[in-house]
Amino acid sequence: MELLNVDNITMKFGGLTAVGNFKLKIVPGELIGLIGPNGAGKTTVFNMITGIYTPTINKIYFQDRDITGIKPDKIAKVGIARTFQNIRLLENLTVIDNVMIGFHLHLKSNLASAILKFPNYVREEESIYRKSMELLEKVELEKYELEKAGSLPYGHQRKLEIIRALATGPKLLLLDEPAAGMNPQETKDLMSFIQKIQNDFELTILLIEHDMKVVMGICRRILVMDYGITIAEGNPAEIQNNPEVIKAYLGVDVNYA
Amino acid sequence: MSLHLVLQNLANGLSLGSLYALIAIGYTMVYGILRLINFAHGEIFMLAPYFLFYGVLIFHLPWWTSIIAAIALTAVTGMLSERIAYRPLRDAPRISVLISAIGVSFFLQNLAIVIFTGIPKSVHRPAFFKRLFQFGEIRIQSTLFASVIVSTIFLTLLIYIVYKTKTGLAMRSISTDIETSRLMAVDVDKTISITFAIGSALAAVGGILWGLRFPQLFPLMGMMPGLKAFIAAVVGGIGNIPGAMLGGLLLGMSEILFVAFLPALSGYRDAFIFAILILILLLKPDGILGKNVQEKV
Amino acid sequence: MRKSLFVLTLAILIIAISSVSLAADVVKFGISEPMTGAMAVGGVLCMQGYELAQEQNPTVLGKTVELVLVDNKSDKVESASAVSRLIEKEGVVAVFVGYGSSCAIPGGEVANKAGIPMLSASATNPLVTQGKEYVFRACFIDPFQGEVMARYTFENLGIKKAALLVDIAQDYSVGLANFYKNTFEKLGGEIVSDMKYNTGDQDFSAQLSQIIASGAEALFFPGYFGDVALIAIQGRELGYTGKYLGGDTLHNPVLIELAGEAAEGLIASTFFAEDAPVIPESEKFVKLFKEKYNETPNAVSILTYDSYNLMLDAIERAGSFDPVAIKDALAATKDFPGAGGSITINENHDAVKPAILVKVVNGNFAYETTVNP
Amino acid sequence: MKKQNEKIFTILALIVLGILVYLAESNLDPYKLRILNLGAIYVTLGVSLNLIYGFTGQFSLGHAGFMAIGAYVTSLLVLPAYYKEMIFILEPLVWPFTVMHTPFIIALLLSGLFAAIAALLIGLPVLRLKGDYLGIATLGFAEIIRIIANNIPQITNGALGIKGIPEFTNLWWTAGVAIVTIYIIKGLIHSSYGRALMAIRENEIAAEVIGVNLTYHKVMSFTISAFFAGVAGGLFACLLTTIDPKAFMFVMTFNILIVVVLGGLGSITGTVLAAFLFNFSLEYLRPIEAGFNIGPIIIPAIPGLRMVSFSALLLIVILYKQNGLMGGIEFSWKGLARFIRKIFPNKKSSEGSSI
Repeated sequence: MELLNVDNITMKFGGLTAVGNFKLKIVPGELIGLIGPNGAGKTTVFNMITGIYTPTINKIYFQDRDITGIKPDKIAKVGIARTFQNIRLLENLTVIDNVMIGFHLHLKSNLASAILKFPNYVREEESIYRKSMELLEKVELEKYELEKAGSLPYGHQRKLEIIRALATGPKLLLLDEPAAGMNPQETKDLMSFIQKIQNDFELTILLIEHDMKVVMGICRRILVMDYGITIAEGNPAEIQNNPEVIKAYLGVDVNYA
Repeated sequence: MSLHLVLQNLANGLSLGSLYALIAIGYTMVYGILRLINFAHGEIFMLAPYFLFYGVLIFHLPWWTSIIAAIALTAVTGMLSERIAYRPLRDAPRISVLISAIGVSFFLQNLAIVIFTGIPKSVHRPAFFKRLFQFGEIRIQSTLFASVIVSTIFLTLLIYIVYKTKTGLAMRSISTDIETSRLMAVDVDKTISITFAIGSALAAVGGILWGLRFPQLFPLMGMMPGLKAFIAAVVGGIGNIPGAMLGGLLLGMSEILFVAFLPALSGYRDAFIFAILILILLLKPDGILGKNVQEKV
Repeated sequence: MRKSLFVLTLAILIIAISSVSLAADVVKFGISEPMTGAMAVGGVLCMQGYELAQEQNPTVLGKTVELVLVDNKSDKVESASAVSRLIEKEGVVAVFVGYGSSCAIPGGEVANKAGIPMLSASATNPLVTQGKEYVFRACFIDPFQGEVMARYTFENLGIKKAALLVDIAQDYSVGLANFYKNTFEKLGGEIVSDMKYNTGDQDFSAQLSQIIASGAEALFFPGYFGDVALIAIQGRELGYTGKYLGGDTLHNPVLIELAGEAAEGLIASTFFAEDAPVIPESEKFVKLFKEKYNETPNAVSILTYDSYNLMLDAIERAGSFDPVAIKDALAATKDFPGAGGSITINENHDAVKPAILVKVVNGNFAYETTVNP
Repeated sequence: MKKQNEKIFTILALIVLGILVYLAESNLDPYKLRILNLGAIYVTLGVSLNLIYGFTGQFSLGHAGFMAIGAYVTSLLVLPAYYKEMIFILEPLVWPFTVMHTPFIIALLLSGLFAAIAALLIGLPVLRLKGDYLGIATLGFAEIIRIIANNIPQITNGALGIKGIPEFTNLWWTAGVAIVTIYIIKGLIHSSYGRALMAIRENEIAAEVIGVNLTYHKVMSFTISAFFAGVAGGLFACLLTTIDPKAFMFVMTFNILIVVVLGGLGSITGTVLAAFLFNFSLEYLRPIEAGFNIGPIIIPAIPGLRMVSFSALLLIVILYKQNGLMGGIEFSWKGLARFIRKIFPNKKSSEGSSI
């Protein structure tokens, strides 16, 4: 059984087709790369999967459940988490708050017990705090616990955003250009980090990335998009040799040698 | 309802609506560029007819000189208010600017009370503006023609300025992104000053015509027209100049027709306007002519 | 520049707060009137009367009367604070809230609770004095006024169809219109159109078109004179040819100035008319008023003038500044010779006085008739 | 500083406050008490508006409307029956309002409840709107509430308003309600739900993607905010003893907004300070327009000057303190301790260990 089944969806903005007939099936445990030039429609795919946009035509299924047109928070609840191309942290909140907020959707205590600090809530909050600190330790951000998230260096912000996504307890994680703006060493660390969390959290990951080193390095399966449609699919070697891909993409602006 | 009553009410609505439209155009310009609800717009509007009144009555200026002086003075007041109360807050949180605008509004209102006293003053209208045009049983004030003509002229003029001149280009660029505009060597401060001058001049023209239509001045006279003009601007699509005009006409018309068709509910007149506003916001949040801007994710 | 502005503001503040004058042998009368806000003109008129009266009779029981004015901004919250301030901070022996029932009612609540006598010159709403031991008024009340105007419309003018245009946000307007309507319908007349507006509205074309279409021969509009002036002008512009009728707030020269020709023929009930046949005190007042202000006296000023003198008289009759004694003296007032007619306080603490009707003729208010209670 | 100690300090502070309230109630004149009461009511109003605007980031301009609902509910519930008969001179009060009567505290709670219900009904559709649009829509609702109050004399007595409301409000009530409000709203903010609210303020899309249900949290915040506005309205009615629709014009909302922004968005401490400052300065500026002498120069009384100076002051503060008096910083015992140590650096070691 596949975890995610994107069934031939199309997204139109006015007369413009941003994504056309996009198909994708992911089985649990996969790490899939989604590449393509700027404006190819990759982020739009993410936005449809996470409920920010509703596809104009056809449906998306998660664990055989139709999740088309469901609000983003409900989608987070069923187990899909994501990061953003332009990092969207809660900049004026502390680093620890940014992680703890990820646990909010699983909160069992009701509003009254949270306001009045009943023991059940206090216990839950403490456990959320512990779990959040553990997550922070994983990316070595625990010493920034009480800093404002917006004041962190860029690379740390990226990691924090991933950690926050993990806090929601996802089965599927969508990463939108996690390596953007990183230097080669950071990128390398990131690659091993992504593989590590995939193992540790038993995640399935869908990854948009411009840095070919990352995609070719860690993804077994890669999808290439251009002008809203999928032009190729296959393993790294197949993609590298696909003439369609080379024409549309690799030849244009990327040198990954 | 008899036909002539319907027609009379349509004329009434047009008359009120065209005045709303004029004020709304100025409102929408300032909002479109600064994203600032300029609560002081109504007070700027109130000052103009006072200036006119004092020009004619105290300084014995001829009407036309006085009108021009009043518009100029009001435009300067508008620019000054921007210079003093909004410019220093360019990088501050938007709410601070809004509070500053409320402060300017309170300040001008009370300054007017101190200077002009709270006692209403009558406007001595030139003969032309007292004239009535009668078509059968329907009576139309001359101000209706004046305001329709004037607002059409200004609408055209503004569209020309915004879309065909360099200043207009600068305005449009600031309205999209103030930071980038700075980088592109747009003189942001100057352009905003000009915008305020134009917006305030429009408020002045609206205020003067208002004073001629409703010949009475009092320091609080700008409050409700200011709020209505803002509603008109929102209904029409804020930042959109033809939209403001349309919104103003629509608002004036619906106010009048509401009372005309439901006289028993005349006490709910303003409530009806707010209900329309909320309904339009819910159905078409960007107003009737507004562009639907989707947030980039 | 900014710094100096800051310092200047601060300096003004400090000076303002520290300049408190103190004098012995002074007794304070507290006045809370609308000096700003929607009813500002009323406050100015009130002050003319108080000040003239104070000039004429500056002492009581050997002490000099000092008038302490606090602006209530035409606002009821401010009015309560203002009266509270007068009583607690200024230590006044009597309170005057002359203009506007909406300010006199909360002011009266505070004065009554504090046990300081309050006298309102021209607040006509029945609720001003109702159930308040310490609150009195020097004028008649709205039910009487409304009845007088309705009778006048039906009986004297012979009008059977009347319209109402009511300021729904003003208690005065709503109340008076209601009393007018009740009497008018009881007499057999018909209210053909009952329209509403809000204080500060400037466009009345829709309501007026409706009223004209309803065939009303008289329009009763008991609002504040600013709004009424606009209604009168717009009504004539839209072709209304019937009568304009209103209450005491309209008896104000500013109304005629604002409405111009449109005010011609308007009839209002009021407390006093310059050319009405009344007692010698009136003549004296008119002469003094004209000397001091170079204006025709108005009904509000004469009532505040009277209320000051009535308070003085009550204190003298009481023989002390004890609030209880003053209150009792006020309650016992009988045939006090006021400039605006003799005043007798009834068991409800309201003045029993005739109503006088005035009509605008050639840009001036002219005496029309007197209606006795 | 340990949590335990903080609790002790807070309890001590409350006791001190209680003593102060007692002293104020027994020594101050009604005029000063009125100002203090208004200040405390503004604390409740300001803190509740801060919840929806400062913490949740939703620009609501509807507070005056919720206050109005609260004020009318309380008035109708505590007004003595003979007064109900006496003041409704236009149209008699309709059943069941004629017979309803509850103690003050129940009336206050019901005031909050009714305001909250109104907020729920209004919030569900309009909280989808953003920014200024939300502001103008909520302002519209508040005005509609006020206009309706004008038009249903059989319940509200129309423009005549309700008079003779028993003067239940005193400092115990106003300060008590203010403290309960602060306690509950602070409790909310410092909880997982509060984090969700702040997440919405910071970035709606991010919040939603992390699983924060926008509608639920926005409406919850709006409703709680309105609840306290309603309670404050009830206190307000029983302080003034007379209310009418005019008291709840949108200027009232602006005043509360000014308090919140002056104090600093998202700072409860700032709101508390600003609430009192606002009411004090309004009162203490009064002498400005009464006329005074500077040496030989006599300044005549100029009505309106007070509000001119007030708005000038407001402008100056907002221009110099763009982030409000507290700039979003919150009072805490820890912060106070740091502050004291900064002022008395020599005592640092001993103070540090004892606090």
